Amino acid sequence: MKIDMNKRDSVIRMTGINPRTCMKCGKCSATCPSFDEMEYHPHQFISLVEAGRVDELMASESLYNCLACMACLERCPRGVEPAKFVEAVRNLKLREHGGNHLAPEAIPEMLDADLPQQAIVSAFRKYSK
Amino acid sequence: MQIEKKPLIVAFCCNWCSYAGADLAGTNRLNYPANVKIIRVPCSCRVNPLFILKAFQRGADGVIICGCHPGDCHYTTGNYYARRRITLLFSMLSYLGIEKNRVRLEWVSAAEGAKFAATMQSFAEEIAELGECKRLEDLRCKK
Amino acid sequence: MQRIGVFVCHCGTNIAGTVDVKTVAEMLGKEPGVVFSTDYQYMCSEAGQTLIQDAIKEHNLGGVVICSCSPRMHEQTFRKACAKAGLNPYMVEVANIREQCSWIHKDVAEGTEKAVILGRAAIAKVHLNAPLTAGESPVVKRALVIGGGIAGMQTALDIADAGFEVDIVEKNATIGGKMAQIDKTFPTLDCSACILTPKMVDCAQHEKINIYAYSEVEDVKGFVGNFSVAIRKKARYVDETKCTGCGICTEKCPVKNIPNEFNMGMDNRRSIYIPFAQAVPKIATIDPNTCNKLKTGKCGVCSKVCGAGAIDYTQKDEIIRREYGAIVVATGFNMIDMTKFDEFGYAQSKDVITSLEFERLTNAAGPTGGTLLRPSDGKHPHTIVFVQCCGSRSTTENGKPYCSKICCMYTAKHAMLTREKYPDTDVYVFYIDVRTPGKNFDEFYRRAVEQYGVHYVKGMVGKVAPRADGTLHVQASDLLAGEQLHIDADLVVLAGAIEPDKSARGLATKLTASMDTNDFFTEAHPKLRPVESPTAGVFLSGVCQGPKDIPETVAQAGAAASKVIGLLVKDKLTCNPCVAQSDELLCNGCSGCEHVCPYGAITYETKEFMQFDRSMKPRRVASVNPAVCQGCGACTVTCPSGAMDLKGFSNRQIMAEVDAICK
Amino acid sequence: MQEMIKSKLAELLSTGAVTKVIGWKRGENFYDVSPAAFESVESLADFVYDDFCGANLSKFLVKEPGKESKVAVVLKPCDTFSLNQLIKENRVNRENIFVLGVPCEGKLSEEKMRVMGIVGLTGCKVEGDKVTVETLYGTETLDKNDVLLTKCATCHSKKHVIFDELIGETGEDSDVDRFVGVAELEAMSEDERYEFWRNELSRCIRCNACRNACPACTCEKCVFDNDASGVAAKSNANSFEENMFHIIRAYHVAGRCTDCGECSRVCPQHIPLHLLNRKFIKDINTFYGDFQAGADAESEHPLVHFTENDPEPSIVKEGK
Amino acid sequence: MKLVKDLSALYEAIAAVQELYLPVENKGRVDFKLYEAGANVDIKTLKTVRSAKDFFFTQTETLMGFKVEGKNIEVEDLRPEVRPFVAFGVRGCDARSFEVLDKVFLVDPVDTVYEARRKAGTVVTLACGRPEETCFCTNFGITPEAPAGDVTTWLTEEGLYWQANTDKGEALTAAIAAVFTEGDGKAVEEQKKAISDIIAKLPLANLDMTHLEGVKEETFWGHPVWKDISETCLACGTCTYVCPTCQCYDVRDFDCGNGIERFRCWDSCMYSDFTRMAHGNNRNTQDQRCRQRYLHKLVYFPRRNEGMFGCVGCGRCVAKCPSKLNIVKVIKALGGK
Repeated sequence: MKIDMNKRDSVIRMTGINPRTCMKCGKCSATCPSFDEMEYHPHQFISLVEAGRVDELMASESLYNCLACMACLERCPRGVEPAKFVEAVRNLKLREHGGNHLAPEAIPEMLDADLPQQAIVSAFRKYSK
Repeated sequence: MQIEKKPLIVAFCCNWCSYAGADLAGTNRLNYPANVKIIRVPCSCRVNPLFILKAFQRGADGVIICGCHPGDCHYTTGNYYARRRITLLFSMLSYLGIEKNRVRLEWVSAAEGAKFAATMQSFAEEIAELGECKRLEDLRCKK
Repeated sequence: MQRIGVFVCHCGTNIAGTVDVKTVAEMLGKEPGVVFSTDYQYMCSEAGQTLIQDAIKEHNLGGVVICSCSPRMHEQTFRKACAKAGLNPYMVEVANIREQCSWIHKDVAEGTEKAVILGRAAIAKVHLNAPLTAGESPVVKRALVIGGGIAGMQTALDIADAGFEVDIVEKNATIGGKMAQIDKTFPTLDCSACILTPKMVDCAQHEKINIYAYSEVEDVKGFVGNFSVAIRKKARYVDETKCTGCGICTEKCPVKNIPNEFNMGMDNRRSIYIPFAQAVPKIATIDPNTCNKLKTGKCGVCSKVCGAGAIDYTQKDEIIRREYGAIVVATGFNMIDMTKFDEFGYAQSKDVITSLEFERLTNAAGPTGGTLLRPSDGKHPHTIVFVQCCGSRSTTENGKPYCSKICCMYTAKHAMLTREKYPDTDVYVFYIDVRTPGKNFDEFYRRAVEQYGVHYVKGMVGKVAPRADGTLHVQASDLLAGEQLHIDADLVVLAGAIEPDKSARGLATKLTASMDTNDFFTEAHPKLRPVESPTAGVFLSGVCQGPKDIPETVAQAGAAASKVIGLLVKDKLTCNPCVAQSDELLCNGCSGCEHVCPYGAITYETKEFMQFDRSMKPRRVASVNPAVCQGCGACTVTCPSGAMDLKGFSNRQIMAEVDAICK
Repeated sequence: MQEMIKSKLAELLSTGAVTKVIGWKRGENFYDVSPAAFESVESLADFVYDDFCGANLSKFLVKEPGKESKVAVVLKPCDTFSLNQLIKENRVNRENIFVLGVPCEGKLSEEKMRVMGIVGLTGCKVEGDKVTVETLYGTETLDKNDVLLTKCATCHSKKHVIFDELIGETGEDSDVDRFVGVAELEAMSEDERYEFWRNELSRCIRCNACRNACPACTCEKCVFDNDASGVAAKSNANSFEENMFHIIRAYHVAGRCTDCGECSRVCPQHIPLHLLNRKFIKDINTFYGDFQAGADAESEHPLVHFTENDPEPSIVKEGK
Repeated sequence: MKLVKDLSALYEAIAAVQELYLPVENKGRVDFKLYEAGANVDIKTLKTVRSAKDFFFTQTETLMGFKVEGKNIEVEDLRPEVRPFVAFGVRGCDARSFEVLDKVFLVDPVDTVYEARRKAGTVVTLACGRPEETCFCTNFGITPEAPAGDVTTWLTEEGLYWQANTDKGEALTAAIAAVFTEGDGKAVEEQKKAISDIIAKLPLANLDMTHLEGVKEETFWGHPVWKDISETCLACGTCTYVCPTCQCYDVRDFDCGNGIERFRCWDSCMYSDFTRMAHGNNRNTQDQRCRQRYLHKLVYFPRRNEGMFGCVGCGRCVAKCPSKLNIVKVIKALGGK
């Protein structure tokens, strides 16, 4: 069981949510359509992040079983938004692959009139460290 | 005894809501900057524009007035009058080119200790950003 | 210049922990006018007060500054102590170096510096203080209780038993409140009606209690001891003095399909109705929104069948104005609207019900005569799912951030009663935490689990979806098993959050009583004055102050009553001496102050003033009635010449504080 | 016109209807017109009503004993608003006042001529839109608009709101946008506004003419004169006191100022003080609904009134 | 005769040796300001709004301080340090006003602040090229075509003619010698003549003052003019504060929080609290105050100062009074009987 508080802090920074606001009611997992496919269930994402056990999550298939349907986010009574945590751990994983997936220099040639600016910004945010 | 000279903030708090809210912030140990100094008044409607100007003359860098939320005034209507008076005064100060962030009015109830602390924190930050109040200063008081 | 004594309190380590009290006492001792300065462990203690009193005598002090906790806490204590030593109590100022200094700062140097500044401000103010003498105002020996639920009734009975007149204002057609709708009470499982209805009758029959049912508070004027309240007695269209409550009209009325509020809309009543059999007062009421006669002028059946001739279609709302010495708020609660939580399917299926609806479904006087049947098809449910914390402990906009407190216990009660009566049902309770602090509470809950075999599952229900076959698909977490459960239920019962009655907000404004962000009334002090509102003369009883169960409510109701009695036994109240006063020589008669005074305390008269040429010139000048003025100061700022000033918070005093803080 | 007024006043004095008339009196030259009291028909010989009768006479009524004797006062349309306001505030006893309304086409300012560099003034003739000025150094012809008193250039009403008798016709509310000057300042940056007002207010010599001429400033004792008020001052020791005096003065008359413009007219330093008062008027109109002080003698002034939905002070920040 | 062709060179030269104050225009109004490069100097406008008395008798003057620390009070001398300065462009009337002020401030006990400023100041006067209808200085023996002063100057087509009258004037002249050329002075004579011609036409140039000679202090006390004037006098201080000879002041304390600053500031006898004392006020009504103001200038002051009037005829009050009340009307009213 590896504890990595840096990763924990990264996830918290990326989500902007304090995992301690979770009161462990399980409503997220109760509502999750992919519950049975997941090794770690939505409420466990929160608990493990809080405990600094992000590596376990990163290694788990659960990351990709989440459909990002946002039901957990919608239902959570405390505004913890588990889906954001899943997404944040996914990003951590992505960034771990080394290098930037999208370099700033690469952006100008991707620009065209039909591409929404917002898409580029969000892609850049997601794919570069 | 000399602590670094910080921007000085005078807070007029109504006795029934905001002063109690400040007390609650204290009870909950919610920190806010020490350069905020509170003056207790019975109601936000007791705050005379003269007091606000006087505070600036004496070297205050920001003045904040806190009262009960509209509708909750202990005296029924005091804060409604205060709202008009203070709105007009703030507008006039801005019209004279005084930075409009130097003054603020906030409604803080007796239950809003956290809001009180957060308000003071953010106001103190705003004033720190503006720095010393030069436009309403009286150098005689700064010696 | 006053001779001032400064007393710095350690408050144990509360102050001394972050403020160097010795330095504060030393620094303040150097201030002009300060002739004595010291510090002490606990200034508010007997020994501390004696210290102050001795110093007043020894040093002939004319003013006292106490650097301690908030003046809201101990200003009165210190004023009284100083008064005993012969000092006018209004020559005392408190510098708040605990709540607004030591408790919020960690750095000792910082805390000490601020404490010194706050002390200086208090010294500057005391220099300008003047001895004040309080006036007196008479007390009207009658109390008003707003709300006729168990809280209001208990308060009224207790006050009335002490010999004071009490009026109860209830907005519904009968008193009784929520408790009248409840079937059994936890943890003893005694019948709610059996213990409530005798109290209702007591209220009705008590010679000191007067019930204004179907009435609301219209406006409130005045102040402690002298409130003047306008009560709107809504038109019932039935003459109260004639109606015998026989109920014939309620059987003959042709408008039959009105959802019955008492049974949570699960059956119907007529347009003319008596809410329930034991209603007090037992008088019929016509619902003006549905009555044919009132809407179209055609019908009049009730009038024809009434043997007493009590029906009066021309009745109008009546405004009654009465004087009271004290007001008790007992406005109670409601369950929040569950339709906003679409995950629970409350709006989609009749078989998803609230706990209060469940109470009616199991009550002998309820729509099913006490047999538990599914509202949709009237069949016996075999699988029942109870969901707790529906909307409680939720920081989302639909929910409430607080714990509703009563749900754990009544859900255990529901589950237990169901299993007892219908052993063939499967009962699931989904909980986040089970909270059972209270006498015999946890035992009760454990009995439900251990003896009655209720399935308690830790986890939340995520989704309730009605199926085509009429069952409800419940999807939930079992956190301990790490599973997602799928249950086919026949009935789902939601333990919705409770919230203060909607009328409370408007009432708080009329009373100028403060509320918290959840619309619960704030108490004067959370620990020490839990049944008083910060507004003098306004008291709190029951759930209007915060969630409570019945025994707590009754206890608080009694406490509120004792506070009211304590007020009403006084013949006179000491007025606040910090009132406005007008300087006739400066007043120019513009009437601005008169317009802004919320109490009508300012009047004008024309007086003749001698001019410098010795001629007399008439001028209107303001004068303040000190018994009516409450000291808000609105007038002082309206007055451009400063003719109007506030004793105790004068312009000069506040400016002196500003000066001291800024120097 | 002047003769009609004079004969009416003579009638009032001779019949004993009034014992005193407050009007204007001719002095040394064409622009030398002083407010004056006339107590006999003979003294009315010096009475004048012409293009230089800018002074608002309503304030002089505050000094009147308010009983027994009756006083006639000659008021231009804008002056009647001031009188109404004074009646509302019980500073003048309506029953002892006879108001003679006189029409006004805008009054002239010799000070404006001087600022234009036209000095040595000896004579003046107004013909239509043109003003011909005789000076020691020649004759100049000017546009009347250029030498109108500031208050007249943005006149808000030519209607008499209170009078016992009119000489000539009363006019209508004007549709001139009197808030242009305020809006120009509002459009500036904070720094520009600060510089603007510093330049203006730094000239203040604290002569108190603005206050003493103002019909709304009728305090028995002004806070700035009252040593017990804590803010008394006799001079502007520095920029703070300049600001303080003018902010508080404008604030104290906010909601009561009828926009008569006397403050700017009497200022020896030509500080545009009306821009302070008008800012309050504009704000009150914007925030709390249109309000004209003195339009009647009954309605409550906006600062002793409120609605539950008044804007919050943060509107100042959200605005410019 | 010394002549300066380039005025800005003159200003620069003076400013290089001493502080230079001169009339500067601001939005159509002219007042004396410290010279700085690029200043909008206006020496054509005849009269500054404020008189030149500010040079020696400023509106507010800090005198001393009391520094309070704990229970100790320390007295501080806060009188300003006075540096040599040049007052340029002063008109004849204002120049005379200094003599009036000297009679008040330089007699025993000498006002040290005033004295220091008087010594430090070099007064450069300027002949009045275009006298105005409000001027009546000639009634007081003032010669606007050749005003007194340490230096007298004339602004002509050719340039500024410069004539030093005193040692101080000579010293200044020597210090800036480089800016001068020689002129024939004809233009000066022409200007003097032109000014005299205009003065002859001035409406107020020849007031009858004989009735004021040798009168007793109480002669005019019961005169009706006081009531007439006070009826519409606003009791503001405009006349006093624009007047070059009004020399009354109040000494006040300002509480700065840490101590007191004692300062003096102009006061006006028009104000209701003027000379108020513990027992009350000497003059309670506005007619008494008006009487004081005018009789002080016209009767009391001359009686004590060899007939020198306390008025120099600058005409500022004539132009500035909001109610158009002024000393000329009083002089005439008293003469008319």
